[in-house]
Amino acid sequence: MNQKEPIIKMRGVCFGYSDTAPILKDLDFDFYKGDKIGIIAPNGSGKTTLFHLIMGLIKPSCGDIEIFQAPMKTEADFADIRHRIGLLFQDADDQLFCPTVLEDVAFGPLNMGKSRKDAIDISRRTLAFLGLTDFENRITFKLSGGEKKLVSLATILSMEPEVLLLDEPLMGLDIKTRSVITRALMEMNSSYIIISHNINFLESTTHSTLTMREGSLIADDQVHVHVHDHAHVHGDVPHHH
Amino acid sequence: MNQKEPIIKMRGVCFGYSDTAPILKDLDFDFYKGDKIGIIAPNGSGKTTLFHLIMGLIKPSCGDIEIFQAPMKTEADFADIRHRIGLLFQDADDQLFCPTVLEDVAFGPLNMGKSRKDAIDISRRTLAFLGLTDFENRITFKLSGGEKKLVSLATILSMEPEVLLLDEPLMGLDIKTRSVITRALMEMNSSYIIISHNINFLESTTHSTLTMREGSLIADDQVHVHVHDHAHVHGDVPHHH
Amino acid sequence: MIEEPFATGNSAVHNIDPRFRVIAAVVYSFAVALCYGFVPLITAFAVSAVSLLMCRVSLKKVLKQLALVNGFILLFWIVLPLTYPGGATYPLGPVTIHQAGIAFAAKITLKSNAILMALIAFIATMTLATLGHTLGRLKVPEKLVFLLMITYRYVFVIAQEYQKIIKSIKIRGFRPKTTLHTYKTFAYVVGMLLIRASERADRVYNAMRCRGFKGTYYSLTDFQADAGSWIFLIIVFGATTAVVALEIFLRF
Amino acid sequence: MHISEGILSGPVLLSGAALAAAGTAIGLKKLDYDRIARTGILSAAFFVASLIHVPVGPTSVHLILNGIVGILLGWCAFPAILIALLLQGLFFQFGGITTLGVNTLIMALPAVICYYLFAPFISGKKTVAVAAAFACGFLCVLFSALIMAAALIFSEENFLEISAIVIVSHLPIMMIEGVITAFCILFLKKVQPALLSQSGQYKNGY
Repeated sequence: MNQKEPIIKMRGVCFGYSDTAPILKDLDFDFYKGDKIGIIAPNGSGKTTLFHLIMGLIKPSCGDIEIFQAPMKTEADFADIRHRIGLLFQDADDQLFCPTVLEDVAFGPLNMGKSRKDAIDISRRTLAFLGLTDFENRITFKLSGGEKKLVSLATILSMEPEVLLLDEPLMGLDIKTRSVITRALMEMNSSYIIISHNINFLESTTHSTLTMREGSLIADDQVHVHVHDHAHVHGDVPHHH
Repeated sequence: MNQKEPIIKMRGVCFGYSDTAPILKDLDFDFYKGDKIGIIAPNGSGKTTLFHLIMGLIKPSCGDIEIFQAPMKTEADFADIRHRIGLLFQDADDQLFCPTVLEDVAFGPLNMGKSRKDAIDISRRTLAFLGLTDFENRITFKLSGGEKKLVSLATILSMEPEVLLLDEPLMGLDIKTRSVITRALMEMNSSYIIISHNINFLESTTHSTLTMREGSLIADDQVHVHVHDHAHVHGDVPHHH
Repeated sequence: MIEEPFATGNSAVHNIDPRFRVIAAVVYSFAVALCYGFVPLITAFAVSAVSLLMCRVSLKKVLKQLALVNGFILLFWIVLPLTYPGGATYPLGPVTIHQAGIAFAAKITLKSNAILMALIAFIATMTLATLGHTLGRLKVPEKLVFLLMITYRYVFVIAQEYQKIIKSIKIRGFRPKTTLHTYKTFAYVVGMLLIRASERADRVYNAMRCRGFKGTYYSLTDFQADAGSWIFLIIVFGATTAVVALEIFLRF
Repeated sequence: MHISEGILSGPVLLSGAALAAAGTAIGLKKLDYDRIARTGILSAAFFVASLIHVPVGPTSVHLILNGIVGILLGWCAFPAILIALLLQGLFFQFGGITTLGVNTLIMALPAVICYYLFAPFISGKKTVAVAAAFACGFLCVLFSALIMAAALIFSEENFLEISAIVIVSHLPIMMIEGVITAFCILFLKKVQPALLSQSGQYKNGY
């Protein structure tokens, strides 16, 4: 594969439920192998929509999407590439639909045609990588919020995707789970796009940050030169300014 | 009523789902009429739990709660005072359940025994106060995030509560909605407690700030001398550090 | 609000192969359901009670559940003695009590509780996830098993959403009464739950598609029957045969 | 609403099981794989909603909602209700091994009948839809009570009085179910009409 060709290429992509207020408008985007990109933008600006377009869960009202150098037009086009891109949903309860953890993590590999044994092996390895050894027989709904998030991530990683799309991966999590996710991302050396409001997290995991304005992605190099200088008693408390 | 008596008084209150890791422990708290208090503390430290205890949505495992000078023991005790305290949930989706905005806003007044006409009148006034004139026949479920938040606030304000409990009222909102909420709080001159991570917001709306440590509320005067000095392009984007 | 109070435990019964437990429960329950004699029903009641004791579950919870379930049976105790003719009669004020009616109500009570205790002992001692896997292994249609698994998985998520809506109507001063306003409010709560469920269904379906769902649901759980499981099955079948024999030869 | 274990006769239990199996088979046939998640999650919502207790004078009753189940799921009401009863049996030990078939029939057959009778009117004008929804909720419970009564009488002729009590005691429930179904359908029509239009015969896609 030509390393210089983007693996995700979007040209003039629009999306909206009504013509008067499109969510995405004339969006261009190139994503190359090895890229680690953060997106920081207000709620409702179309970040999640962007991920769903890449996965083919919704179809653009105009524009072209090319993924792994193949034009994506039909459901069948997307079905062919979906297992190569891992989307982590905002709500882990949407992602974990099996009653037990092992079945959930093995679901992707089994759908990809792996044998039962291989699927179970890779699932166990993935769970171990995320510090979830012994979780395989746990009942999904009884997990804590943080555990659910990690298992969701395991269901994606077990498919060994080439690109990860992470939608607010740290939201609502405790510090321990946050650090497991951050560490996992740093160790894997994968290509990914992360939607987050957490600047520190994006700084430590991504190379560049984009923002969204008027339905388009715009580069935002300034975010990393961000002067950060304030002192107060809440060093350990996340806060906005 | 004696102005010197607290309207919310908590003594030695504990709460937890398990004995080993209590969420609140031996918490004392006095809230007087006219107080405007901010609470800033990490996720999972028990702020929302505190609000739910005051509303009687959960019951303390030990300690005493007195509200409006009456001891709160049973569900019936709390049911009697609930309409005098307005709790704004973190997630507006949890607060709204009627098909149209007007029905949702009028629900509280109707439960308080107001006539249909009076309930509708007060609901319209409340909507107008929040800049939501013309919203009354909108389908609640289809509103944007910011609009839902404002309507949630309207469903509380229409009951004309004596105290407001606001749980992360600005989280995830766009600038316009933020400023409507900030303005409303400043104009109303009500008593309230606000949970927020947003220091600027607490500075402009509250008189004092508390934090939570080891399951207890502690005063925190230093937070307002907080040095705040950073510049970047994301002035309009909510973010954590 | 929803829990499986007896599902976890470490008794001899909990460790028996779930397939054997399901088969035993079905065969035994139907056999008891077809009995009408006092002797077989008392025997069955005893067998079920002993099985239940062997599960070492909280007897307080069991009795509470049985008390709730026997509510419908109470109706038979009130009506049958007055309307079921036969045997001796005892005048009671303006009405007559029939002995046969009392006997019949007693038999229904024995039978009902025997079957319920067997259900608790053999099936309520596994989670619904295990039951789903078991039914899959027992050749229940795959679609039905998949449906059971999804329903079970999301009952808890939706129950949480329900609790949140209930909190919201509580804090706005709602108190249920026999009024149209109350019924309308509950109808809206139901409507909201359905809409949220529908939205969630869309998201879950998307998540399934993202993981390459092609219409197959895989179950990875294997069961192994050890000697204990076989002994259990033999004992239950033996007890069933005994109950049926008593019904045939000793019915009165 | 369901009949406890230990009351019905063998022939009634077996016929109930056979009819419920047939209904479930039809329902499963109409349920394609893409729709299982949706049907399961809606069943879960119905299950939770049926735990709601509404006051009736000094006492309270829990909701049944098989009218709305019918409108939303059509024939899939059979597998959905079968599973709901299994869940009930395990969560609350209401029983349901030998009576599972009969109880599924009691709840699901009226749901399917009401689907055919009323679903066409639900998508119509508001007044028509409200009237149809009320009738749907009301009649669905009436039909259920009638099947329940029939199951009792076929088991033992001396259950006549009890059957009469069963039907009469469900009269207030019929009213409540009618009212709640009407308001609920009105709610769905306003907020998410798509949920009602895709009922019964499942189409592909969402």
